[in-house]
Amino acid sequence: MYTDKVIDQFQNPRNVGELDNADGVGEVGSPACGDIMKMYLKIEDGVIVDVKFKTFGCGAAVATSSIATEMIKGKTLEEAEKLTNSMVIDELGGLPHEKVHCSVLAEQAIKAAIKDYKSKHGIQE
Amino acid sequence: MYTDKVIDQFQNPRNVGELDNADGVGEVGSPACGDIMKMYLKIEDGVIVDVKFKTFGCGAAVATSSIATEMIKGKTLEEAEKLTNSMVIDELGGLPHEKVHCSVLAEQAIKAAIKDYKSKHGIQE
Amino acid sequence: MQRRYFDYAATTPLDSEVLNEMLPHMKENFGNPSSVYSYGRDARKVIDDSREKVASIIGAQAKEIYFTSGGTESDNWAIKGTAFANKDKGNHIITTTVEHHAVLHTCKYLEKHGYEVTYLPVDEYGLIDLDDLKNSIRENTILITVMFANNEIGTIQPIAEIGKIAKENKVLFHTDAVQALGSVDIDVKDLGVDLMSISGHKIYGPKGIGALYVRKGVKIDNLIHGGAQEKKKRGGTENTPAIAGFAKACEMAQSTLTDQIKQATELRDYMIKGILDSIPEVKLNGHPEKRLPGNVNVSIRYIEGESILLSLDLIGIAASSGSACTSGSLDPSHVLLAIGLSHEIAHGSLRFSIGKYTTKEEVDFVLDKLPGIIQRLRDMSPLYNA
Amino acid sequence: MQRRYFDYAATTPLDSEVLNEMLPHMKENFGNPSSVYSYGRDARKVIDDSREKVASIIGAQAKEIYFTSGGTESDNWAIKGTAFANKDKGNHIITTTVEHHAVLHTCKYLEKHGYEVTYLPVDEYGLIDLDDLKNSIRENTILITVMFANNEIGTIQPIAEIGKIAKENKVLFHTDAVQALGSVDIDVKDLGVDLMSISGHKIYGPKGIGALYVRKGVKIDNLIHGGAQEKKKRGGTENTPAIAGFAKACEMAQSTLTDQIKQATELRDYMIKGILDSIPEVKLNGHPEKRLPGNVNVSIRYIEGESILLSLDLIGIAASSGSACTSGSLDPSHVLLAIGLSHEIAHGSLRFSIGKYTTKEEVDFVLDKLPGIIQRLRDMSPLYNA
Ligand SMILES: Cc1ncc(COP(=O)(O)O)c(C=O)c1O
Ligand SMILES: Cc1ncc(COP(=O)(O)O)c(C=O)c1O
Ligand code: FES
Ligand code: FES
Repeated sequence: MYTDKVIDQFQNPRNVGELDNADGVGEVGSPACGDIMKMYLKIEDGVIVDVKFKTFGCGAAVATSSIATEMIKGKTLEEAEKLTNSMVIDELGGLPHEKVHCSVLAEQAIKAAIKDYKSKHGIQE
Repeated sequence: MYTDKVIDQFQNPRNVGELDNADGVGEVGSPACGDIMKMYLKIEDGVIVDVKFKTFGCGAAVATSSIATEMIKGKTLEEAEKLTNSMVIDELGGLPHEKVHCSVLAEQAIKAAIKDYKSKHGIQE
Repeated sequence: MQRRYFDYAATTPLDSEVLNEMLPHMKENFGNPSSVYSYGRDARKVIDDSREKVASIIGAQAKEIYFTSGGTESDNWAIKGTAFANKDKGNHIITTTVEHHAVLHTCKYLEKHGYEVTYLPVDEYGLIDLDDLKNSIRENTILITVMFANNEIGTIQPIAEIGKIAKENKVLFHTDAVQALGSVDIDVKDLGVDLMSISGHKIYGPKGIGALYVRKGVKIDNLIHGGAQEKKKRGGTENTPAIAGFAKACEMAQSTLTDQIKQATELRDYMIKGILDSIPEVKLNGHPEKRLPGNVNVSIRYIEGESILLSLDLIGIAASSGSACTSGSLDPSHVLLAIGLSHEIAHGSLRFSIGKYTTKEEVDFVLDKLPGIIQRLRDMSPLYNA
Repeated sequence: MQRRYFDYAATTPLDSEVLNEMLPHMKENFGNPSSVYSYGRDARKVIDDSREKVASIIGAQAKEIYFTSGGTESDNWAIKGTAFANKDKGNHIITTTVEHHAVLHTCKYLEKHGYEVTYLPVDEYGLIDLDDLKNSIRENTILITVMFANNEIGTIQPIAEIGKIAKENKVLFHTDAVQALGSVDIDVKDLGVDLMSISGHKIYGPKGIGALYVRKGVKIDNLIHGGAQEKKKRGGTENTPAIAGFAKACEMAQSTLTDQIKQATELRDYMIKGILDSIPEVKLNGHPEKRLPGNVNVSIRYIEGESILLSLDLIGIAASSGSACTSGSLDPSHVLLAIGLSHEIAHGSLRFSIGKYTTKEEVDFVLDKLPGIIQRLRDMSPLYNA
């Protein structure tokens, strides 16, 4: 059901944890729905220099969070904002149909964290 | 489903045929119902000295006709009239539940033949 | 005693390749396909692959195939499921007088629940009249259910034509193809069929498994509610071994279909000719050409079917009969009565069905023995010479 | 990788003795039991004997046992069959909120067809309240359907007491005993049960076979119409191999029942204690004593079930979860919600079910690995330490 890449990201997730001095934090989902993702971004000169995540959710939720952090690390905010869930799915080599919604969460969590950063820094969208 | 005795009576029926000069003939059943039995009796001094049958019907119908003829041959009319289908079934070592009605036919055919004899000879019942 | 089997239309022996396909799923690979762990995922894959295979041999898409416990369940589901789901559109169903009891008794049941059913008559060969069908369609007709091929007399109905009429009149069309599968080339799309019942044990597959083809878009209620199996349309833990076996059987049937048809047809025609030539006062039932390749059905005057079957059984030949005496009930086969046979003649009918293991030697054995058996029984019959 | 199976409540591996019982009927002895010839008669005898065996282990008479395609069909049949057949008496059904979907979805369906259903709530252990039940019975109540033992949390309902209440009120009583069979001593007469569903694949028997016990005299409509099989109450060519296998599995379950209960209960309590002792913030679901001998169900705070299952699967352990994430739907198990768990906690629940092949070593393996897995996932969770 899961690809080897999903399993690898689930078993050895990159960038798990929190950033104490995060510039932007995004949280999406709810425990009632069975999934919550929290993204922490450290941003310097419009570039994501560090990122961490925490996830309550299924294997796919963990794997998409993990790979999404890899995909945006070192990218500019503009680049990171363009990340879509289908890019994440492609990168993972596919997800079962009923797990596609978990990848949407990763996209949303990143967007929420960037928004948080922008609003804190008074940047207009 | 059938006992060995039923099979033997079916395979080697006793007294099959017709009696040209029968003293009593009984026919019961109808082809529409799937079974007809015809009994021919030769009667001397109130005793059944010869009996023949013809049957259109299932294996049980053939076997019950056959054994019934054996059971009444040499018997007085009074004895023959007492023959019941359960006696026939016992003699055959049993019949499947749904074949019990076939044995009733043998009993009825004999009774019909005796009745025919009596009416021809003006004997009151 | 050597046994010679001539009742492939009733059920078939399991092919040993099919059994080999099933065994691993009975033993190691037994997991529940609804589970996430590897045991379950293996089973899920087997079921997905099997669905593909079954779909492909009838020209359907995998997602249009729902596994059931057999032909009877499929028939019940197709009819009750569409009847209940389309109640708002109407309550009239059209079927025929020669359907299998799985269809007929379901229709009778629906009649008790406010549905109206038209039972189309058939001609002496067992064929319905297409004009009759057209004339029976009303405003409130929701379903036409006509069997593909008859299980007793083998007659094959004009399915493509019925499909066209159904489509023109926007009525759903179900066909019971339990007997046709593996004996006729079937393409549901070409035939214009909306729902189709098939079964495993008639094609050398396992018992207790079948499928219902439901064309995408057809509205149907569940018959068996439960878990999320079969896209929530049929509950119950999936019978993975049987599903795998059914798919294998379908695959095998399809890959040898042309040869099978040829071989069975030759043996069938040889057997029919042999019986008609050697026994007087015998009549073939069903259509001479539009019939299943393996079906031989004859009526033998003056004698009764069960006693013939019993005589055959005693020398190792297994056949079947339309006589009610085989089941102990009163009325002989409704199919034989529907084609116009009298009760008496219907009682004396025999079906030999030929399958892939049938040999010419076996047929010759029957042809050799049957006349003597018939004569012996006729000599006992009060109707013969009478 | 060695696989350790802890999902016996989902399905069980086929016992090899059961398979041996089935094989002859798949190969040589494949005949249709409705036929008169010897192939068929052999099959008929197997079915008759099997019916005796299944009946005897639940205290029923052979003629009260009807074979079906499994537990789901039995549940559907029991409920729809009695509901339709007793429509003149009323249209009210009583069930519980913790039933299997085979029962719940059937009840929901009947609600759409003019029936009224009361869903009795349960307490924190999953037990219904008998006074509640009594108070729910009305003039027009025709059926009470309460499961024997719950498939998720293992809780065993007071069946004999329910049977008494049903009888006093002249209401039919059906119980889904799919999980109870082989794990609890069952006597339908003592328990006052009118209808009972059982299934083969939960007791090391084949998939695709089950039975419905219908007490003599109970009025029930057919669910699957067709031929004269099963005394005309359930059509379809009999699945002789599966019937023979089911009977063998019943027999084996019965003959080792006391030992099995003892062995499973010991392992279960050892496992529950092991988990509760080694992992903080874990809670046992279901009743501490009135529970199936093989059922372990725990809720683990802060993390989600599917990710635990996946972690377990990667080291070869097969278990199950009440999390909706395992199926991709939104709501977690209705049973866990019914016993009062929050969505969040319900999502973090795990079921280990123990069977006759489970060893202490396997349990120790789980107890050894589980704490590390939980900790790793908790460390990733935004809810933990939060
Ligand atoms: C309590 C209960 N009822 C019914 C069923 C359905 O049984 P089956 O899978 O045989 O259809 C199950 C198992 O899935 C069950 O655990
Ligand atoms: C035409 C037809 N329909 C339906 C059935 C029922 O199929 P099953 O035995 O798989 O329930 C049969 C065979 O018995 C059949 O020949
Ligand atoms: S988090 Fe629930 S399905 Fe992925
Ligand atoms: S003659 Fe018809 S059942 Fe015996």
